[in-house]
Amino acid sequence: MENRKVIIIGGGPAGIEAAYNLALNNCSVTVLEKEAHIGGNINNIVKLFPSFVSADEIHENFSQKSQHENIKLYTNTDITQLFFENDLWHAKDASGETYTADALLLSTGFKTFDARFKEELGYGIYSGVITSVELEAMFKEGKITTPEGKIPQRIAFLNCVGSRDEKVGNHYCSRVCCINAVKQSISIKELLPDTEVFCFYMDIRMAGQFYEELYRKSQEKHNVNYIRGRISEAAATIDNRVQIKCEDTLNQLPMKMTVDLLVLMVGTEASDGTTNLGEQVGVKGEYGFAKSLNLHGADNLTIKKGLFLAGSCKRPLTLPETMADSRAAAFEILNYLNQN
Amino acid sequence: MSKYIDKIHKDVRFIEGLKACMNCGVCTAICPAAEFYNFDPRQICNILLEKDEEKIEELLKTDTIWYCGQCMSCKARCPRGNVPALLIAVLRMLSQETGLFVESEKGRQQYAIKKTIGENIINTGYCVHVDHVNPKLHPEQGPIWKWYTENAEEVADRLGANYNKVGPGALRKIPNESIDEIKKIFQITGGLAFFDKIDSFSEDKAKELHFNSVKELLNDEYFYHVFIHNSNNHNKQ
Amino acid sequence: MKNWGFTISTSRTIDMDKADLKTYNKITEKVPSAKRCLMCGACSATCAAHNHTSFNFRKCHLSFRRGQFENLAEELDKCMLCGKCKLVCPRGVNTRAIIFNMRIFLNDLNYKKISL
Amino acid sequence: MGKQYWKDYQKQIADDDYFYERSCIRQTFFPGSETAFLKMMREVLGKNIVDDTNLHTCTGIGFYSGVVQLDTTMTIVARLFALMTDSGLKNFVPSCVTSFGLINEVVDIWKHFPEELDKARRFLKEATGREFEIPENVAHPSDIIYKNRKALKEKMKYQLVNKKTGKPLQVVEHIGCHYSKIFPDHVVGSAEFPQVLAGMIDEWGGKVIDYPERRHCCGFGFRQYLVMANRGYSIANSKKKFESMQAYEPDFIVSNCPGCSMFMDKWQYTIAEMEDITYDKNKQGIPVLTYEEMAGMLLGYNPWELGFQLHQIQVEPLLDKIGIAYNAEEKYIGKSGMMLKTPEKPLNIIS
Repeated sequence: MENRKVIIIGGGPAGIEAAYNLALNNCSVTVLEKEAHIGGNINNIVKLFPSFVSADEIHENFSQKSQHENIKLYTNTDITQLFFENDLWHAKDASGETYTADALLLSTGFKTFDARFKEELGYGIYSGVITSVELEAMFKEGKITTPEGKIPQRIAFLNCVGSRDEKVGNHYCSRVCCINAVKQSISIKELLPDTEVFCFYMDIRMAGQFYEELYRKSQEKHNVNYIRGRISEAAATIDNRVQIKCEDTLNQLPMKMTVDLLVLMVGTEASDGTTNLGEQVGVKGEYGFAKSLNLHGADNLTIKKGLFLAGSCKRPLTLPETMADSRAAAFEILNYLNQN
Repeated sequence: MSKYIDKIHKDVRFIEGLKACMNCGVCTAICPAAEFYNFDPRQICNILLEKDEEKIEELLKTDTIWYCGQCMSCKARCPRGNVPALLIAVLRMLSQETGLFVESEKGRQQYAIKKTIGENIINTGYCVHVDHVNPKLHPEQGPIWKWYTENAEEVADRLGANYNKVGPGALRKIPNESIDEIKKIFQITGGLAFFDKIDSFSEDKAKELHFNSVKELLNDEYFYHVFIHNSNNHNKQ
Repeated sequence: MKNWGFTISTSRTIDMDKADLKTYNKITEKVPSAKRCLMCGACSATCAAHNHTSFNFRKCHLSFRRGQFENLAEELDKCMLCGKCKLVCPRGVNTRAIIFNMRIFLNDLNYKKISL
Repeated sequence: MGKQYWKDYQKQIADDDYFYERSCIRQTFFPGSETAFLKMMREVLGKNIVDDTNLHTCTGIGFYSGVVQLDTTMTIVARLFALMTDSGLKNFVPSCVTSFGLINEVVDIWKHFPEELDKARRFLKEATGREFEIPENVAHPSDIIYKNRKALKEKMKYQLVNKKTGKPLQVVEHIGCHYSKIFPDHVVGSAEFPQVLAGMIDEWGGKVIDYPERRHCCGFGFRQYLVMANRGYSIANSKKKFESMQAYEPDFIVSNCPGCSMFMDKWQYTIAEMEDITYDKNKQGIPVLTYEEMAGMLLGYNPWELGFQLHQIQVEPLLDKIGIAYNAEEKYIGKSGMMLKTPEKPLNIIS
């Protein structure tokens, strides 16, 4: 295993999938995870779209992979500094500990948009306005309630919060929110069949296998209402419900309604780790995501020798895309190690 | 040859006000005009993006561009940084320059605004002054307003004003030299010629509609017509 | 009565708290495929009546969904029931049946109004 | 209220030496407010503020109703700046919210399109021979009061507290679209939650009501109010706000913009007379104050010198609530001391 040492920053799906594939190929892999547990954003999810497979199952699978004998996992390890010296990559954590390897994979992933920046939507101000992440936490508890602890009669989802929005500096589409809203609205209807669910959108982007089918099912089987219009403003009513306004664009008329919960489908942004480390090593691209050498052909490589990228640190990706990308990254790393 | 598009595209307010629109409707959602008029600022953006001369001409002739209240609520919200209200301002100017404003009920009202606000500015240096808000034309101002206009100097000066007198203070008479400079500015920048355009197109329209249009406001039938007439046909699609 | 020269304008906003959203269920009970309509407008694009009149099936369907029944019967009268819309619908919605059922409901509504 | 990101950002407001630009609407409908502001600035805060004889309109109302062209308006604004420059001042203080919006808009256009600035300079020179500097700082009077809210509080005789119950008064604040919506970075607070009035209310003992239509326009709409046939739009928008705030039982409304203050006062009267609807329990209407009137009232200025007698919705019930003494008999006295004939009473609203 001489000269086959790899450091992976980030123990989410991208990091673990790459680590496992490198380990299978006789590399000595060090995974550095800043949190106490591996799994990254998977930890915040109950069921996965479009299959409704339990996220726990996926997590368990990652857990097993991470236990491969060629993988050394360090949790609670926050890497603050990266540098390339004597043909080796060095990663230094907050306590000063340094890890060294022949190649380095950045799989630092994404974070969700901080909805407080969209003040007109009242997140952090009105308790009836929540994010899709908080709704997922309610699914974990198995109980969907209003801030007063009541069963919500009416729930609205709003897509593109923090995505496709010049005002917050994110022009791009986060790609996963549309299908996530479909998934979450079905989950609500399964728990609370009498609750009315409205989903506000500009475009429904069902660009994945079985996505369109799921969208159709949400309409036919679960009576989810889709309204084409972006919510412009949310405000609390005197009984602490949420008044929302939009244009019913297909009807060309303004629309308002009061709901018990407004769920903001928060978009994905580069995680702080992605932005900070990307900047340090000169691969920070647009919106703080890490920039690969060439989208068409060298998407796991960077301008830096021995530095590789995998997963949603590059751009918003779904879980299957992330995992496929990680396997591709592992392959690129093996090529690199073999050549050097 | 482009009749309207080149002119529109040269206006700084157009350059600032329209990038590309994704039809999300956040502008219409909170537009005070969209709620009470058959008005959809989102579609104004679409028509301008289409660059269709005929559609633009149609727009310049209709009530649509006169519904906006210029509150700029749309500016604060657009996720693409567009400002439908600025586009409306550009279209309104073009509609008046080309005389198409007299083709619509709401457009014809520009004559009344020019006769009141427009002339107030060049003659007195105020857009609005106590003496301009005639209770007959403003019944909604109520009995206290009427009382105030009847006792304007006594009431206003008790509040520290300098009602129609020289020297600083609220409601003072603006010095002639300042009025002359204002007029000169209007003349040089084309403001007076613009007023003349509004007048002359309106006078032609008044003739066509058989109204007498005279210089004295209170005897001007056409003024009253455009000021009061409402077909009540403005909130249906 | 004082002459103010104007009256207070009435709102055009669809108020979903007050709108009749239940009646649409009567359509979906009869025509379950209505639920999967995408509002893509293929029906209106191909519609002969739409090309010559203000008739817009997609919009009529949406108005009904939102409980806006005013003037809807007159609009629906413009449909010639040729069924071309049904042929082009990418989701196989039985558009023709939706029109039939909307008409039946609206006739009932008119009948009730007259008999009151 | 939750965490607010605007707190990291604070608007620059000049400290002293202001050039005051009077507002057509404010001096017409609330002349006492402008007087009170200058008095507070000079007598309470000891600031230098110039009230120039040669001031004139910014053309804002004509501009936004489409009868004045951009070139003309920019040159008129340039003349106002020339007056400021001649006074040796750099801090411009427009009393009107529409002026505030317009001035910022013109300066912004000049920043993005320098050829427009050159044109304005050329036009002004040609028309008047004058030259000008762009102000270093543009602040609305409410910004300055906000900045000095603590210093003013020290001199205040009253607080926004119900004397009988000891509880804070419930206050509706209305910001004025052209203050916050055109350039959110020129706002104290954010476009969505401007703090300029809320900060005064909080500091002076009151409680701000956050009602659903708080951010909605009053409905002035320039040409929509100016032409009689269009006033249904204006009143309908104000009505929408009243209906939304009613359940919160506001003690009074305070507005940043003189137009909004006037409309919200007058429309309550009109709605009462048209439909016999009032939005308070006592059929008296909800008093509407300008922020200068609110500050002046708490400083103990004579209500009849602030101009409360010009309000269609009577302010006395509010004065009584706070416990402010006033002489009812002096309400309708003129400058000369003469007792004026009292105004007529409306039918459906107690006055």
